[in-house]
Amino acid sequence: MIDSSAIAKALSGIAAHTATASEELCSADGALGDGDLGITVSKGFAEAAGAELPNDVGIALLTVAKAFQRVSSSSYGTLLATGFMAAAKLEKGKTGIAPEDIPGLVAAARDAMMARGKGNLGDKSVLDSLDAVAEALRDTPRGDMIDTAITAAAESIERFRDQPSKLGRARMFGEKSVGLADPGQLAFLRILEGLNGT
Amino acid sequence: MIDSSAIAKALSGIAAHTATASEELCSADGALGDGDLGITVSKGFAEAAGAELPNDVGIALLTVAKAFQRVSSSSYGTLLATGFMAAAKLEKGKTGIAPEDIPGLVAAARDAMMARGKGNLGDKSVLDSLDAVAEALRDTPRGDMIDTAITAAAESIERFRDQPSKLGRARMFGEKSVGLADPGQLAFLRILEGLNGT
Amino acid sequence: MKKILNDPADYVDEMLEGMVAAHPETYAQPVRRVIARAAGAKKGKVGIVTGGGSGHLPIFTGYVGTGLLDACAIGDVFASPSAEQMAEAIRLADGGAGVLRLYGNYGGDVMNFDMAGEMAEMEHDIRTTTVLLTDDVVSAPKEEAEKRRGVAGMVYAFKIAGAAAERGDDLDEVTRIAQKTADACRSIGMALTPCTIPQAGKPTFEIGETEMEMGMGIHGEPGIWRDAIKPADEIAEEMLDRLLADQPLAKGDRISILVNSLGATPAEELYILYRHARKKLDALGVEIVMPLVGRYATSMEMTGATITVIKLDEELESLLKAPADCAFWRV
Amino acid sequence: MKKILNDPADYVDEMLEGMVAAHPETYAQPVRRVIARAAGAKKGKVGIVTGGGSGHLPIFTGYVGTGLLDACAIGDVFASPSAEQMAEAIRLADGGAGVLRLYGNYGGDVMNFDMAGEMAEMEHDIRTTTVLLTDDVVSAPKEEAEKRRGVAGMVYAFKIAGAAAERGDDLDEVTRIAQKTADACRSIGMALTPCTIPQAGKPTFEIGETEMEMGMGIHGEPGIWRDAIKPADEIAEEMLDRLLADQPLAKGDRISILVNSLGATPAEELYILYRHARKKLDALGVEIVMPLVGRYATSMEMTGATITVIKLDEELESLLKAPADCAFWRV
Ligand SMILES: Nc1ncnc2c1ncn2[C@@H]1O[C@H](COP(=O)(O)OP(=O)(O)O)[C@@H](O)[C@H]1O
Ligand SMILES: Nc1ncnc2c1ncn2[C@@H]1O[C@H](COP(=O)(O)OP(=O)(O)O)[C@@H](O)[C@H]1O
Ligand SMILES: [Mg+2]
Ligand SMILES: [Mg+2]
Ligand SMILES: [Mg+2]
Ligand SMILES: [Mg+2]
Repeated sequence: MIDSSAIAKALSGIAAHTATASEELCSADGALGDGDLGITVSKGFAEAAGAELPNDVGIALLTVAKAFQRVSSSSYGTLLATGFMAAAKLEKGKTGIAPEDIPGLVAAARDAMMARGKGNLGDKSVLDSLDAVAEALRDTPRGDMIDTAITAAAESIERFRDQPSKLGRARMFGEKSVGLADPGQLAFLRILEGLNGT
Repeated sequence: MIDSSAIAKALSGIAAHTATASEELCSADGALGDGDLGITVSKGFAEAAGAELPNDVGIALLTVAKAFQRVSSSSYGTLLATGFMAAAKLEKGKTGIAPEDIPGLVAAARDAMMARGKGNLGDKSVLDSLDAVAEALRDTPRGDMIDTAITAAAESIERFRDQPSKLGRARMFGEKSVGLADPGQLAFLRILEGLNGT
Repeated sequence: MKKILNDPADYVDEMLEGMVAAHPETYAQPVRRVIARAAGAKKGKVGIVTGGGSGHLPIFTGYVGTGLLDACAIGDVFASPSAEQMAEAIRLADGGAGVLRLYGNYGGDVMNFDMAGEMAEMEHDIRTTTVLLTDDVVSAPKEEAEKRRGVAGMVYAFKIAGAAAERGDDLDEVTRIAQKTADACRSIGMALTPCTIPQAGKPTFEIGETEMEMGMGIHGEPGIWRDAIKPADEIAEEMLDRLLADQPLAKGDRISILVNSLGATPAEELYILYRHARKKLDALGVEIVMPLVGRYATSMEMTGATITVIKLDEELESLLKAPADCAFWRV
Repeated sequence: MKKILNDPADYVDEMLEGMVAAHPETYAQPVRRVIARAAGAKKGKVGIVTGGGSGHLPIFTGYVGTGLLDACAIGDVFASPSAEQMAEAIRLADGGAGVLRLYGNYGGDVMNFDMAGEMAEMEHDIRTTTVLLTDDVVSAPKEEAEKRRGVAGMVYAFKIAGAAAERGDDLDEVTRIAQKTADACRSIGMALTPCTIPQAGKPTFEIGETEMEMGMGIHGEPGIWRDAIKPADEIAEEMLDRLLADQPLAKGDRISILVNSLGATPAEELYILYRHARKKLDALGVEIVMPLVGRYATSMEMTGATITVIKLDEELESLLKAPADCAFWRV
């Protein structure tokens, strides 16, 4: 069971790793958008890592969502907050997240984020990474989960690299986006790596 | 006697010579002001040279003043127009300018320009050149007049070169103007050279 | 970075503080980065809120005022405000008759405003509606017009919807009129130089010394072509052609036109553009009503201009001409 | 040259044509490069004329309007109009009650306006008076204050003298009030980048990427120091210190203040400057009346700002607040 203190530890790890990756993510976003993604992600996790988390893991996830909301309101921040909020609703009232719940939580986040951002799978966005991870995690044994997730996220980047972006600011770049990794997918990979380090 | 057609010829000569000197005068003015002096002078004389002059040399000079006024309203243009107007008043009703009147006409122009521009002799401006020329021409025989005037104008530039400007835009440059020729004095020398060529 | 500022992190907050201090009869900041009318919400009047990134004055906050907006949530330079701030703006704008969310179609803003609407309905039981500005014809083809981003057309939407709310129309009616205004607006931009986001410290894009970009967005979003700077008349001609291709105009049509500076381009040059636009529209037999020429929607010190054309009917025209008053515009 | 124009030689004429076409209810151009009120001179009212180089909109022509100026002669960019044009402006402004020439102290303008005054009196028997703005404290020491050049203080002079003329004061009274206004104004500027005169095609001066110049004039006239760009608060502090050194203010004094962009500097940054100025004046116990923050006197696309302080008494304050209306400013 993943309790609130494990969540807090995970957030610290992600905050540290995304801070290191901040420049990389900003420049990836700079090539296809406004160049703020590294800041959005690192600021968001720093704020979340600094928040006091209650024992109820649902409320803890809600706290994470709100922290994100507060400091970073670029698309990615709002989408992640939406994802955390969706997971929070499912876990409310529990004191720990069961590992077998995880694929479902990722899928719920994916669906909520699709509804919020009006994006589709295949548009080349973080949604595709979430979908790949949710699928890969089904039937994955507990101990292998994070490795499986990282592999799935990394593969998803490559699968979409040579397609044009159809969502967010990157959409405006059309064919110019072919050959470039979607910044949001890249950020998601770095988030999972940060989680792994903990 | 200098009649209207001689004036017209003189204006053409000056227009041609100041057009050649335009760039030099602009850059001299650029160092101490707004860099438009070459344009002011060449445009003014081109317009004057193109005007139809009546036989009355007073009215002819007035026509010159008005032509100047029309196209160039930077300080130097207005001052020259003022000078021509002062000479026009003295020559009105005549069909030719007597050479012996010339020193007085230059002095009258100088005085009118001092009144118009509220400048003083010694301020390092075209006024000092006019003054030097008016003084030098007194008692100069008719045939030597233009050479004497050119010499006086050239000397006047050097006499003031190492003083700070006290008039017009150049005044703002204070000590930085030391060592530089006053653009208006330089322009006056080029005007006289143009007159000589005719 | 040729900007006048203190710590770049304080750019937005100090700017808002100065703005409210300069015009206390118009603006108040009851919550950090939420600007509301100094007089507060008007009871029984439909509220209109907007929001978006900083750096576009008078857009967005500047248009809070009588006959215009009621409140505005404002983010960092070129960044969306948070849903929380937007929900505050909605709450502050509410006079009991519901609130219209009226803003430009940018992904981040839309997601946050959707969230904010949910929050306001849940927490304060405020009914809200949404109208999105999608006036930039370059940002998506006509078939996907709903994906276009919103630019200077906002000015007309704020003015016209604001007048409808001020005269007492109900929420559905204000929403209908705002949507009708949004549907009647077409805009296009062109840029000559970028601006610098204070916290980034470097220009938003690079462009050659003698180049312009046609169709560029107000945050430096890529346009249609980049080439040597064209004469003003050709620029105006192409911009209008593109607007008219999207929304044809015929003899007798009545429009208003906004020739807007992105910041550095001076009024002198806007009038040079207007001169040609006017000639072209005159030749078409189109009647211009209340033309606007000036800085109505900027990107700080960007050099460039946008042109917006709104096709009017009697309803829109009379609301456009109704009195309005903020620190940047008085009708 | 990042400018929107056609032939540089047509810059001024096309700009004026566009301006009059955009605001025909306010401006007319009865004579080339002379802008007058669309409604013509008001019989029995004292006329107020100004004039100067183009490139400073809304200065000079923009301020023709009710409660402001009656006519304006305008030259090439940064160049004086001719005496002939000025004489035309005087004639157009004349309603039979005489005309005040109210303009900035620049050598060329003064000589031409003096000539124009002589011409108008000789040819049309119009009585004229002159008041020169000399508000730029940096341009000459206090002992030679009459040699100072006029900058944004003009805005206050147009407004206040315009209100006096509009209410029916006679020429001597309007002249007295204009002179009192001029005497009460102090201004100072700072610049970060130059602008480009269309016909010259190159910038008016050069300045390093990280440099600013304190005290620079609106045509690039040299200032007091050039150094690394300072924080906004320090800039505002020094500018105000220099203004207050020239015209001390005490607790209870009432002033208005104009924080003005030279063109490219955005409203955001003007408010950052205003914020500090306001704090400093608050601390002194000085009361600010009707602060103006915006683009009131520009140099096309120059980056930089000017600050003007005018010390008010009851007479000046009530005239400042009187209604006025032109395309750039409505009170
Ligand atoms: N509507 C959307 N739905 C899902 N993902 C999106 C959407 N818009 C953007 N993204 C993702 O977010 C990333 C960009 O995030 P961010 O830099 O915060 O956007 P912006 O700065 O444009 O608001 C994209 O690479 C993409 O993966
Ligand atoms: N008030 C004045 N009285 C006499 N001469 C003047 C005056 N002002 C300027 N000048 C002369 O005119 C020259 C500059 O002319 P010009 O470039 O036309 O001035 P600006 O462009 O500053 O109006 C100076 O070098 C000086 O000789
Ligand atoms: Mg981004
Ligand atoms: Mg962003
Ligand atoms: Mg000059
Ligand atoms: Mg000049």
